[in-house]
Amino acid sequence: MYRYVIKRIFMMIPIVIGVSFIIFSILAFIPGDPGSIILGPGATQAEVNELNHQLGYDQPFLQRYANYMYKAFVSRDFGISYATRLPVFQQIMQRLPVSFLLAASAMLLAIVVGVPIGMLSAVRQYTALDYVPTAIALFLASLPAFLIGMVLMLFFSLWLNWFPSNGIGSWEHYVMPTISLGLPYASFQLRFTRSSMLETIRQDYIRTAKAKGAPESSVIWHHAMRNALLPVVTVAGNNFGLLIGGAVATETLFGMPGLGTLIVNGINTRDLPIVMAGIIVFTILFSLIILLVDVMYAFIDPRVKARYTSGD
Amino acid sequence: MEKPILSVNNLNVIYKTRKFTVNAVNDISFSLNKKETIGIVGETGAGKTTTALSIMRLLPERTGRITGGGIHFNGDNLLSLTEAQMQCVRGANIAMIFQDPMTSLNPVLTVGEQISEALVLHNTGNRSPQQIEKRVDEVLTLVGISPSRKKDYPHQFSGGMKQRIVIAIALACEPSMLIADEPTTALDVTIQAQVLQMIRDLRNRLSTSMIMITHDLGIVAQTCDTVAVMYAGELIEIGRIADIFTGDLHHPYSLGLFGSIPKMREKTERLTPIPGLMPDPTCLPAGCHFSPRCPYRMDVCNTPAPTCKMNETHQIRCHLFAKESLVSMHLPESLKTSPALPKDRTQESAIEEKHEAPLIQTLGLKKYFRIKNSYLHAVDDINLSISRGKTLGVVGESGCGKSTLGRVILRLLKATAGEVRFNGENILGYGTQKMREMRRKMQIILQDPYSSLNPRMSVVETIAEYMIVNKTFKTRQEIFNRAVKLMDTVGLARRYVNSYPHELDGGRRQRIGIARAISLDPEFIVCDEPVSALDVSIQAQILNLLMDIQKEHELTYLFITHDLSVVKHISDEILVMYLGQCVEHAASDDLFDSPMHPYTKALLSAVPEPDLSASRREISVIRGEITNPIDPPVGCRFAARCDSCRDICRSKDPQLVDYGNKHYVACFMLQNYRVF
Amino acid sequence: MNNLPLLTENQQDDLVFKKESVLVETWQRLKQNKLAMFGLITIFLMIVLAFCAELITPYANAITMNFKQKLLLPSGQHWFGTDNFGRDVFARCLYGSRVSLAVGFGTSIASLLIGSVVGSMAGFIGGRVDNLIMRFMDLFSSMPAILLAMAVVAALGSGLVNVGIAITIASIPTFVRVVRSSVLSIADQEFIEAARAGGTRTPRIIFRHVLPNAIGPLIVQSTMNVSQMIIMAAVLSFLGMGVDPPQPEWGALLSEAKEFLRTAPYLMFFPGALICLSSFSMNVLGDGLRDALDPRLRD
Amino acid sequence: MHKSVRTAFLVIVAVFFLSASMIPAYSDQPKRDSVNLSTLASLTSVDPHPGAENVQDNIVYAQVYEGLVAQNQGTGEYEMRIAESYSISEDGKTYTFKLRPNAKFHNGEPVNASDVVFSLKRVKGMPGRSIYTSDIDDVVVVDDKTVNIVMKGKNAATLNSLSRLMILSEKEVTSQGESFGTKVAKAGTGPYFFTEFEHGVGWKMEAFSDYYRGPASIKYINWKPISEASAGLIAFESGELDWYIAPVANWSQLEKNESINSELVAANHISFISVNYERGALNDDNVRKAIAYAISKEHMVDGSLDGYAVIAKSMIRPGYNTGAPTDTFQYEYDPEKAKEYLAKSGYQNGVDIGTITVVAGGYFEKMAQILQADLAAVGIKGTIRRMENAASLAAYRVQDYDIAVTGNPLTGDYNFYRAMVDSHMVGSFLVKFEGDKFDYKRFDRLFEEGVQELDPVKRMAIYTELDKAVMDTACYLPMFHRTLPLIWVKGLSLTNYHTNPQVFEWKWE
Repeated sequence: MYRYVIKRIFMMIPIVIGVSFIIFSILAFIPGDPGSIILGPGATQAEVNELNHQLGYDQPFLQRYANYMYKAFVSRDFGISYATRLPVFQQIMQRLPVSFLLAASAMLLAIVVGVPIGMLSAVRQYTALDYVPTAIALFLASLPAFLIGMVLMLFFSLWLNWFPSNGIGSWEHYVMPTISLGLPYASFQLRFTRSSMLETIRQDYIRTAKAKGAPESSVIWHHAMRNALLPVVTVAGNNFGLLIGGAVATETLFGMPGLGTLIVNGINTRDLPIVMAGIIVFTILFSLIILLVDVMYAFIDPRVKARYTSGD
Repeated sequence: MEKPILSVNNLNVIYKTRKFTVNAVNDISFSLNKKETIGIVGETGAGKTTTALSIMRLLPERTGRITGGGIHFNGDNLLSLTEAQMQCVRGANIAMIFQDPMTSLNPVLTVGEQISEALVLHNTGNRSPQQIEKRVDEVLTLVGISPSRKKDYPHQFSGGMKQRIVIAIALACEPSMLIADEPTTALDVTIQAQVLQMIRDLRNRLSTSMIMITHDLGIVAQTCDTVAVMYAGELIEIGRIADIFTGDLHHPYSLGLFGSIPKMREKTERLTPIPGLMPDPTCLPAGCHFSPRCPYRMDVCNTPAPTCKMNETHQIRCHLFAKESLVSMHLPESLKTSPALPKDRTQESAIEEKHEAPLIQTLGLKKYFRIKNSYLHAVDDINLSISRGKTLGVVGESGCGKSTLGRVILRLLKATAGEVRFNGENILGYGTQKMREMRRKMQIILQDPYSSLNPRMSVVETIAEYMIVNKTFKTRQEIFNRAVKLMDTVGLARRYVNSYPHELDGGRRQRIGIARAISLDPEFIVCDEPVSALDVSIQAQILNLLMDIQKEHELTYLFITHDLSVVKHISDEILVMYLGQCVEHAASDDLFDSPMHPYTKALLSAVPEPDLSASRREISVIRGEITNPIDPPVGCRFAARCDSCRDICRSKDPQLVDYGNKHYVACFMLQNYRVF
Repeated sequence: MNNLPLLTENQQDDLVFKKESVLVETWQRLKQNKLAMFGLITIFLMIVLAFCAELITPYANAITMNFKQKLLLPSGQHWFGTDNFGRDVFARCLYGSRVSLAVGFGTSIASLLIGSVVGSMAGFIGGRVDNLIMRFMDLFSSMPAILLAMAVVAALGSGLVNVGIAITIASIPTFVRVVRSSVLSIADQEFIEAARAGGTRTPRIIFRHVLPNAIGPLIVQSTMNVSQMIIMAAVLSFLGMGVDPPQPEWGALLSEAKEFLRTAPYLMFFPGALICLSSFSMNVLGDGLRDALDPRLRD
Repeated sequence: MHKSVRTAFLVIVAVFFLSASMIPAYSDQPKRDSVNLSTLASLTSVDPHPGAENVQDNIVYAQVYEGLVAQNQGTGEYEMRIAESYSISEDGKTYTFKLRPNAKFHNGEPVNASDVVFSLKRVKGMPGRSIYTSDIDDVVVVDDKTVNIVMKGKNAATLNSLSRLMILSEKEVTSQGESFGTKVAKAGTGPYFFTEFEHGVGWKMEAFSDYYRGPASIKYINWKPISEASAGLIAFESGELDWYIAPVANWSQLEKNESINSELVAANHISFISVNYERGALNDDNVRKAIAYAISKEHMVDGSLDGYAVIAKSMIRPGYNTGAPTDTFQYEYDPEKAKEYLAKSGYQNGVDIGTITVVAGGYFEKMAQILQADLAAVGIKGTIRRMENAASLAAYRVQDYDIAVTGNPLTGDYNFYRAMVDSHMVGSFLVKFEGDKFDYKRFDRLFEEGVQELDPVKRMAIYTELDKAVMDTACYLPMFHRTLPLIWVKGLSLTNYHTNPQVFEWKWE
């Protein structure tokens, strides 16, 4: 098991290198050089060139990439933000908790709402308890999160004045972003749980359990649920990773200083160190979450555990 | 008379979906006495499992519905019990074993948990947790599994062991009745023998009544007291085992079933299959459902058949045996035979010694699969040769490498070492172009008629595909015309030309596969379990077809199968494989008459035969299960399971030795008995 | 008893080799799913309206400014009201549907095509090629699609085509995965082996035997993808990285309406409803298609 | 099995709360001694001269930092800040500033002449501020409280320049070294000092008790960035903010709202169109004039800011800016005349002038759309090209545009218009006057004359001539000066309504 985890951590290295290279290449296409961005319109071209030289921006692409990676991973220096002059790493670490908390609460909402209702829908297939939640879920899945956010803002901030509309001061600040981000994912979790559960209750071992004389509740909660949750856990883990970086629009709308907005601002202001480091940190985090999910999976499913320990 | 433990009276079950309604079980009645076993036999779709599920009241909730009749268990009508009451009956009084042990255990719970669950649910004796634990140990011991493994998860057990656990769960609460739904169908023949023997022993020791659902008449003969034959939802014949296997009056369908099975102990040139197919359950023929396939069809057969009592225990549901028919017409003589009694063996045909060079020959053929850092020896040094027009049968349990062998010979898999000679030329050395031409001469018929046809291609397209690829004809019309002729050859009605595979049943699909295989006029065909997925009546049709085509086109077959009776029927010579190696190779009759290798012997004795005399024989059940030949150690690979294994078997590889009459065996133990 | 009874089944009909797809059957099943049919009809109507937009109202209405008619409420003259430039919102929504649907369908088709080729290569050739392709896809899927798309738009510049390219890149990995897994499951089936045994060359196996069978999950994936792409394009527009003005696009309309959330909320309502309706339609259609294609429901 | 599910659940909940505790909690101050304000973008640095000048940051710095003098945002007059008085030498080159004896930095140190020298020399090295520092020749300490600023020549804009250059504590800045700007520092002299600064999240200020004008009435200021104007308005309405510059789209509603204070305020800002005369058809004077006549400034004001802006007659807002000409307006909206010019240029059948480059989002994008529509009406075709702000800066620097729609905040003196016109100036130009096409040397000369002319009336005459000449090129087309709806809560009393808040002057009633 440990060997498996260590192996997986080593496997993250090529991923991080690859992702950083892709992003570095894409960013290299972005028009605008750091010098003229930092110095603004008032600076001379000579000053701009000088700064670009200082930043190593006049070097060939591959050399710049190699320098960046060397600094980032050997001396753990992700550089200084062009826009704020703050160390990039520090800024990211400041913002990570916000995104993490938003993603975690949205995920929690998605799980708390989606999974039980999905289970219920599957168990009561072809009844109103199935049709109504499924239809609502399909509807919610068709809404962009920011649209939900706009409507929530209108109702709960403007008209009812229940929740603050902006910033991250207190737990109340998280209520609306959580809902607007969580609802589409809840609907996704619901649909996924439902189909996973439907798949599970068709399995032979469910029939075996029934033939044992187990009552329906025991069949569902004891036998079916844990098996049905296996894929649900994986998908939730995947989504959790994506939510952290994917909540860009929600973070923007609610003015939350998260990793998403940081990277988006970085893209907008050509703050390349921020974008690079942001996406690298995100990738590592994402891989770690996936690993965590996989390890968790092993504790739920003995077959998977056996596969890990055998070193596959 | 003793009160039966279970009586099913006029049971009717329908499956209702939005589109159609299926009469899955139609007015069946039978009863089961204490300590008795009733076998329910029939082909796919006969309603056997539905009957069992009705007794358990476990029919699919939304679709399945019991529309009439009664099921009395120990005097209680099960159909009038509430769901909660029924839950007390299930597991405690009636237990059920399902077909596929691979999927009937919950993968995330330990086997101990799964066994104790039943005990906790039906804890009538107020057992303490310790007592329950003790009982789990007991039950596991009972089914031959060490109690120390109760903390293990299902995936840590092999198929046979899993089925033992399923049986342990069923028997944990000592139910008075056990329903076994095809309990051994998914298992290899040697494991099947082990499990069957165990079921028999436990039934006798625990005095359990049992319903044995199976399609295998051999299993019925070995385990049952009473037999019920079902066809299209109806019970068409029921009787004591002696009535069915040795009596002289039979329903035409039962007779057909017996006729379809290749016999182990006799040489039959042709099987006598039941013509036609099972009717579509959504539109059953009026009257007797079997009448469209019945050779004795009468006008009266389009009215429902009456149940006729032949004697105290034997009932047949057929117009032929109705009083008026019996009076008015002469009962066909063929219906009065007793099908299962061995006939005198027809005179053995001496093996013709042709001195022709073999068409197919392999020399030291090896195929290893790399699995991480070790090698799986799927095919390990196989030498065989097949003469033109002959059939070599390859038998062995699953995982013995027989399918791999077929594919390596056809170069569908790359051989690791050795030669495959076709007409004396080593085709393994051929280049791409030459091999493509070679491909026309060698074909394969695959096992699964469902996955062996491209579901997006119509029948005619499928058959024409090889000809299009190989450009045998100039125009597409010519190719299609030839495809239609091939359909005639394999007995496939022309109206199916534009059908898609999923619209056809397994038998017809297999005919498509055969038509495709012979479309390029090959000389050699590898038949990879071509009939194992088919019901017996269809199996017989396909076997006959294969033999007819062989004769007509002078084809050479490599016939791969795990079914010994089939291989006996079709092969001239037989090669027995075990873990990638050949353990015995002899002429078909020779091998069956005097098997020499301990494995062959065990294999032969493990087959349950639809024959009462044979079934009463002492069966030597082989120990253990087949494993993976991953980096196998030196020595006989069968040693671990062999009763007469000695030290030499573990230290040296046995070589194939001719014991006369080209009967090759690889076993050290025989060398003492060498005749010359 | 006759030996080969089926030989007698032959009827000497005139044989016509017709080409009929099993998709017909799928269609039959789909027809019974009311929700899916609702989706199909809705999306069909939307496409028809988008195509025939000129017949309903000229494009000029969507871009001509009229400052005397700013921010009018919906009325008989302006069904969806007018925006802050006095442009007819109905016309903008109508012509916007061209862009939004084109982005949704275009990117899905593009990712379908690229995903099919790459995915079937990975699945069918296997080994190193497979490993290489899949690791490469892993890279793309370990960054959030929206950030990737934004970076690409930032690099290429805004505009319809670039937005299309960006979200196509972001959605290709999913397609590759879907195609690969269904190709793997098909490549495992015996008819592929049968084709090989008949001497069929690899390209023909892929195009004649593998892909037609992989099409089911692909259709479902593409349908669902259309809805995701419409939403993604809307999000990009919302973040100011969408198509260039004055070209109307639903997300851009929403983004413009955001400012008038309180003074003219109907500006948000119509494009919002259209995004929702089109995406919902594609979702239910996809769901229905999945059910209709599900082999377990067959026979 | 239930156990593991429960454990998983607990883990999720625990993670949730743990991460919640990682967020610094913002407890609300008692309402009456604090105000909550917001900016559209996060404060980039605590250092008032971090790099390029940034309007949003200046709003914040105005509370914390001061120069020797300050310009009254409402009247345009100069007021003494750190300096208590000043005198000009005979030749008009040397300015002698007397520092207030009671002026102190937030860290308690008195303001000395050496701090002034340090601050001004520090800024002089910064490329982004050269426009203010380029005319300063030297800064000399006379005594502890006296400092001489030597200009390169006579300079009418000296005070304005100095009002833009903040005086920092030498000790504080040098002790923080490289990291100055990234964390709270007590380097200013203004009425408030930073107590917290978290980039992207918010920053806080507290009134400086030793402030030489007396401590501010409102003790605390809490700031946070809200990038969406509509979100900011919602935040204001739900009581999270006390003062806000609302989006103009909502003015009609806000105006009627009795429960808040509201005022429409003119901003010192110009929105304009610049035409790259070196590109294709735009090189033709008649085409540029056609464009100038084709644009309706009414449409611009109406369509992009809902009518809430003042039509610009010059690139510099008159009245407020020292020396700005009052009226040099040349091009009246006249599509017919535009068509005539177009016909004169030979493009009577229309012309494609390429792209209209604009920064994505905001009212500039709307202006571009209106421009496109107005041009289309006379047969000139332009395609809108949206860019991110940073990319547009880079594009403008290398003159990579055909027509650009943009805007500039203005400083308080006409002299700084040089940055856009004077060919001697450094940095990027939207329109770079060079070559033989225009007599740009005349522009340069007039700027030189203007800044050296200390008599306001003569100065105005020079600038009027200059402005006419520049307008004549039809390369810069001024559109409007924005007016902004200022809203603030009841009970908060403002003495000055301009767009840069001076919280020092505010108080709760």
